[in-house]
Amino acid sequence: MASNLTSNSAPGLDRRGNWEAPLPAPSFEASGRRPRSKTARTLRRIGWNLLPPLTFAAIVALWALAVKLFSIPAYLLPGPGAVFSRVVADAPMLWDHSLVTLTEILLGFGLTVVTAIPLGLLIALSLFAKQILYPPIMLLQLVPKIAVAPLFLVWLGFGMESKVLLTVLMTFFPLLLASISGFQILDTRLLYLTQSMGATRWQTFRYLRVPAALPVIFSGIKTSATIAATAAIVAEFVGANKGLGYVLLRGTSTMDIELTFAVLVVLTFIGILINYAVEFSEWAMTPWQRANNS
Amino acid sequence: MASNLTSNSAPGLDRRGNWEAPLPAPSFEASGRRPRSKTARTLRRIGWNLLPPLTFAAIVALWALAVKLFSIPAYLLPGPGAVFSRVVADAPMLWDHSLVTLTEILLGFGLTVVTAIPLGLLIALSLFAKQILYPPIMLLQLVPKIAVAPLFLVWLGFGMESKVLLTVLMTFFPLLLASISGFQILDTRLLYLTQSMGATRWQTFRYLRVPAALPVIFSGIKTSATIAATAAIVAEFVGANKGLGYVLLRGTSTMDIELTFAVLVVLTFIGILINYAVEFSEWAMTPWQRANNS
Amino acid sequence: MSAVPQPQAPTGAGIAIRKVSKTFDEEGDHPFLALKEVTVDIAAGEFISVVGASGCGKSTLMLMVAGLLKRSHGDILVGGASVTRPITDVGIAFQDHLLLEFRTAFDNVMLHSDIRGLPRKQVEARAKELFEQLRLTHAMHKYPRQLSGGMRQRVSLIRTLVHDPSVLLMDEPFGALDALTRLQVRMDLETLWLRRRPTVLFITHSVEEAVGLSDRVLVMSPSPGEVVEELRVELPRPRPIVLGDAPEFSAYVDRIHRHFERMGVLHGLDAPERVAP
Amino acid sequence: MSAVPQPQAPTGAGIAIRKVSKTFDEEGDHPFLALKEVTVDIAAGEFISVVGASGCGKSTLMLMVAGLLKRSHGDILVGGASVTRPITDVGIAFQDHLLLEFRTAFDNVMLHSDIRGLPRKQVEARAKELFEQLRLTHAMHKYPRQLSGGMRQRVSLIRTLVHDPSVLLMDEPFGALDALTRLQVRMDLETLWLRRRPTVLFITHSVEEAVGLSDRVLVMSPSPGEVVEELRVELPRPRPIVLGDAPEFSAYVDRIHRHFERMGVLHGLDAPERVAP
Amino acid sequence: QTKLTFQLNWVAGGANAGFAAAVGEGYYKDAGLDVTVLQGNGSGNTAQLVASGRSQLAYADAVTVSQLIAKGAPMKIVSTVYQSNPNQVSALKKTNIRSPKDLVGKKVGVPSGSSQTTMLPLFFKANGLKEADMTLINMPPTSMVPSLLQGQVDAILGSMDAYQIQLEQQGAQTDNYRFADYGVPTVSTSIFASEAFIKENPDVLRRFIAASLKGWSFALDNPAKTIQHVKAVFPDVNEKVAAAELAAITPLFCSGGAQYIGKAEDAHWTRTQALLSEVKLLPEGQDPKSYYTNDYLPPAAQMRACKR
Ligand SMILES: Nc1ncnc2c1ncn2[C@@H]1O[C@H](COP(=O)(O)OP(=O)(O)OP(=O)(O)O)[C@@H](O)[C@H]1O
Ligand SMILES: Nc1ncnc2c1ncn2[C@@H]1O[C@H](COP(=O)(O)OP(=O)(O)OP(=O)(O)O)[C@@H](O)[C@H]1O
Ligand SMILES: [Mg+2]
Ligand SMILES: [Mg+2]
Repeated sequence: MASNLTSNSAPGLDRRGNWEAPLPAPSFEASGRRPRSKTARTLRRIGWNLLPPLTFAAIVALWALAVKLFSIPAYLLPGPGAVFSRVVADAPMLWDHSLVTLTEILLGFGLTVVTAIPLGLLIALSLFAKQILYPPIMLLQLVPKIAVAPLFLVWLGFGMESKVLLTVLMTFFPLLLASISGFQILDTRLLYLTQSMGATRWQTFRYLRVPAALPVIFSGIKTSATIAATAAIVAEFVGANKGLGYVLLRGTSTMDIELTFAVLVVLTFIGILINYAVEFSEWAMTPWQRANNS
Repeated sequence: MASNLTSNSAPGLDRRGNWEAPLPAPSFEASGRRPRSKTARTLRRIGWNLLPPLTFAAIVALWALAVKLFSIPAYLLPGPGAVFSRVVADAPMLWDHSLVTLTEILLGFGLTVVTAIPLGLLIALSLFAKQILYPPIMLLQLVPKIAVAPLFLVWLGFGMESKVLLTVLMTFFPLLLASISGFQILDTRLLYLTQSMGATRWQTFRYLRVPAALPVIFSGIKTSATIAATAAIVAEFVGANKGLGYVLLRGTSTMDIELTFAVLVVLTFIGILINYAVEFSEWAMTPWQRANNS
Repeated sequence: MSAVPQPQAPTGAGIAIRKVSKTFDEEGDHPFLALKEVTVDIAAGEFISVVGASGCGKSTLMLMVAGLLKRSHGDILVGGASVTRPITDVGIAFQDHLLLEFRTAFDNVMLHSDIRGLPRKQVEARAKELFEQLRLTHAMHKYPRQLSGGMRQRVSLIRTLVHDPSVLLMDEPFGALDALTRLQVRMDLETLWLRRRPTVLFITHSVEEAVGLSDRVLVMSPSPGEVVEELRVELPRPRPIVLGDAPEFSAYVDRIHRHFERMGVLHGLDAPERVAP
Repeated sequence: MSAVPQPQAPTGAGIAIRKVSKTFDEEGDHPFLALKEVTVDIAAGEFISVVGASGCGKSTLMLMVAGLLKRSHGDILVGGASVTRPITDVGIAFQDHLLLEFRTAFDNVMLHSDIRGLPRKQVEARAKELFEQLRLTHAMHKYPRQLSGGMRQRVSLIRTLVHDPSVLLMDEPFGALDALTRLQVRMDLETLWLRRRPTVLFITHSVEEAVGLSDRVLVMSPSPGEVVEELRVELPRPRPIVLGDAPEFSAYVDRIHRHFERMGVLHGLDAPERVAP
Repeated sequence: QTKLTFQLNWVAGGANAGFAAAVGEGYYKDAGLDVTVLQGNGSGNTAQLVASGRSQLAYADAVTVSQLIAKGAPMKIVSTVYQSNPNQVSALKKTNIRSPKDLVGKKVGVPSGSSQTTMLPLFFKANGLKEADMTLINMPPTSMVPSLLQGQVDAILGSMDAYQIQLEQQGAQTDNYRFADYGVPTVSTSIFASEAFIKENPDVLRRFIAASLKGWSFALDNPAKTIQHVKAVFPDVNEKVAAAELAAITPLFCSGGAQYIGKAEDAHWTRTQALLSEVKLLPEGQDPKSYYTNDYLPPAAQMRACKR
């Protein structure tokens, strides 16, 4: 959905700036290479950016069609119309609970970002740190969070803290691993540069390691961001009286399947928003990836 | 735990092969640089590789101590002794269920590997594919799998297929994103090489794109692999008569907390095994990362 | 390699470059004209050199001939056929060496065998011969980052030559080599060219090298690159390794240098001590 | 830059290299001796060049002087203090340019200001001056991959010089430049050196360049590198840009060339045509 | 022999032991049925399985099944085993809660999101309490028992067949206030089938119900033997827990004014509809008759009557 931010080139043209060997390239001949007019380019760009919303619309249409065609009963899968009108009907309630969930997501995910990236650096840099820190972190990742969440809540209480912490636990590892590998792809000779300028560790981190690792780190951030929404929901499943997870649970436990789907729609919407935000940050923070190549 | 495979250098020495500016480097002076004897080196290496198991032992010891010291009641957290003897006592039963879960994990994770990596390539290469494919995949990732798993099972049945599919759904996205970013970090000029040799798409993929992307892809594989275990468990939560998830559920629903923890121990063990296998594959498949730098 | 062979019938394909221009970022906000209406005809089996100021578009031209970069205008024909995709019966020495960091020096060369499906044994034998000739046998199984700059360039050279291509495109292939190795490799290249007569497009910063090696030297203007002179070098083959002070040779070199000087004025020349005695 | 300045009192620090050896992969299974007991004393403000075959260890030596690579044996002192960490009052031109691909050419140069905390305005002014001097003003805001090989090298040069360091370590800084630019930059470097008298360690493959620029030329043997000759060049300063055929100059060059020839025999010389007329 | 699969509401144990008894005692075989009993994962799941046509015959909470029926799922409850829900409020003896009134000012743990929690207001109303009188704390079902034991809450909304047993296993002394006894008896766990199955196999269904009820009857009389049957059919079962569960649910079979084991009276259904539509668990105005049919029960003579 959000990917249109990263794609200012024309459709059909891939970002390699050159072409794979066995591809016929009809527009290659000089004759076909007249630069297009500005309006034509603008139109193309608009059409291009409409693709993801159109895909989305197509999915919704397919859903509606399937429900109609196979006459799927509403208690198994309500049609999009019913679900959307439920969203509208319950909008104020959903809004309130969304705010709670969103807060948990943002806090938890924020905490993950500020802890996983530095820790990734530490583990990428020091084999010693890796030997010591990696095993317990992996253990933490391996234990199914949903299985231990209840115990967890008994120990730590039922407030927002526990939800945030669960979110952190579930989103931490993907970002950590991406950070480690992001920091490791650095051409270590580039460190010569900062070292001979007398850079502090922080400066090396800020001016060299982070920008060099950004493309990979962002893949981890995207993974974690999408997991974050699920994580907050799961945390709310195990004990809450607020938040979308709570509403979802209420929906399933009272067989109110429209409500369940309404929550899923809201959640998806939140997820798309977050993804949009992440893609925009990536776009804004990696200007060098935008510079055209061909 | 498994990380010792990748670390044949000495402890304390980081892999950069040079040092950060503000670090005092006492062993730097020529006087201190006499090469060590072969036995000394071997001893160091062994000690080094023992670090992760020692960390693990330390965690277990801490657990035992905490239970003793704060006299935590067994219904909250049984001591490691009780849990391990339960594992031993129920070993045949746990073994049978483990096999089921392991099969689900391997099938699901295997399917993820063979689908996510090529799809990652496709999306990395073609902006058009990205605009079309990325939104629906992201939607799939955003929907909390645990929330829809019941519906999912109702539609697809209770067989192994549904568990495998759920595992794929939960592990797919992290690997996909890692693959995309792995394929994108390729210095596109390297394509000149394969193109001018008349490489087919498959050859370019095999000889250039995959090895260049491997370090990043492996971070995705590790993330997915650890998620796979959780995913299979969750799938079994929702509907199964076999597998560790089923045993876990039985444990929690009858407050048999020792059984719960026994399952968690077995799960952790499986996770460590999988992680070991992945780290070994990485070690074996990226020999160039082993070549010493300094 | 023992006796220097006598010139053979050409095996290469002719290259025709017709009014070729290149604009980078053509559809973007900052289009940049790098090359302007370049026209050159290279006969089959000819050895042609290109010299010109840094950034004038030499590498760009070479990549377009190779079919690796799209041209904005004009046409390029190799062996009579318009280039619409990367040409493959070619050996290319890229300016940045482009070694695969995940393959050893030897395996970088063997990429040809992997991709072109050439018989492994044969390529291996030829590769080993070249490694020896370039004094790299001891470094055959090192990874690129364990090699020195010059060693990397030599590995790249071996990869360019190992499959005996009929067209050679070389972008400053000797730039990182020391004086002696440079002479050696230059001689080896001439020998090879005389034996097999591939068509060679050779980019260099050394005017001496250009004149010493080629049938024709193209001089390009600074950016946007245009061909401002084509100089036919009528020296007999095989040529001595150090042409040094041979008067005909110096005449060619001087002529090209004058072109350079005309195109860019050296600043700081106001101090009288700066002028050669 | 107008009149060529007269030699100044040195501002640089002396460099003492004492029996320095380097073994790569020292504790591994394939230790490789790259440098063997190199001893050199470089006076403060001296301009010293290093020439030697490709792979003989020149870059390795430079990195050890910079404190960027650990030495295996021996000691290195810069300004009297043993090097135990990277030295910082230094400008280094790395052989591979080492531009940060995520910064524009200009921002690559401005890294000094970001890291050293130098006043931004001042660095900016000096940077712009250098960009102009090296004819790169139009490319200031391009990213490295949009630059040609020679342009990248010039950006790296600007980064080396922009903060007026008292020690300059330069690893083939002109390797990718065309003949004219090369002369120009060489002249600019001499002018700068005469003005500020930094200590310079200059690695090059061009014997002419080494002799033309330096007070002393070190000749290294092929791998493992040892210093086989130290040649003091007693030509007056400032030196003419093209020393060309000046007899004293040629004598120095020939002497070094003879060293090279003694160390590595050119093969393929059996053909009589190969010998210069 | 007619092949049949029967989908349980939950993992096997004391709460559904009667069916294992019917298998073990050969009642199904005698009725010409070859029954495979499948474990389940919650009433919601089981109800949806039948609604979607994946299962034909199953065992689940009547309220859950009715909710789907009210939404149009083609199925019917054919025999009710638990005449009342097993919900209760449990408190440790030492906290001195002697009647529901004593809950005022206390902290009560409730399982988050579950339908039990939704029914709590009915319990309050029936006992003259208001939600505001106490602090309700939502928590995950698995945290409820430890929280009570740890004293983090003073009482929990529990159930006779799960939490109470777990509490007893930890040696806790509890006071329990059952919904069944304190004004909120609602129809509970029942056998139900899809309408297609009912229409096509009325005779099979009759035989199945009769044999199953015989199994339950046997379970009431021979709990120890029954648990052995359970263990034989489902080897994973913990016998001690299962025995405790079976003992715990015994009072439910004849509560709610039932006259026969396996049959909920029409009045009971009407009361249930009235109560649950108040808290929107069932839609208002729905005819309770649409949820169930008693047409496939054995003749009264063959049913085990409740002792009054
Ligand atoms: N990918 C690109 N995007 C934008 N501009 C580019 C790109 N590649 C090259 N250029 C520009 O095109 C011009 C010519 O570049 P080219 O590499 O052909 O020069 P060159 O003659 O090979 O120079 P050198 O001798 O320094 O290697 C330069 O000004 C450069 O900045
Ligand atoms: N990181 C490394 N690991 C192992 N060997 C290395 C490493 N770096 C350099 N070497 C080896 O050390 C030797 C000297 O390398 P160095 O780069 O110093 O040569 P050089 O004199 O700069 O050559 P050139 O003129 O080609 O740049 C070479 O044989 C090279 O293979
Ligand atoms: Mg170039
Ligand atoms: Mg070097």
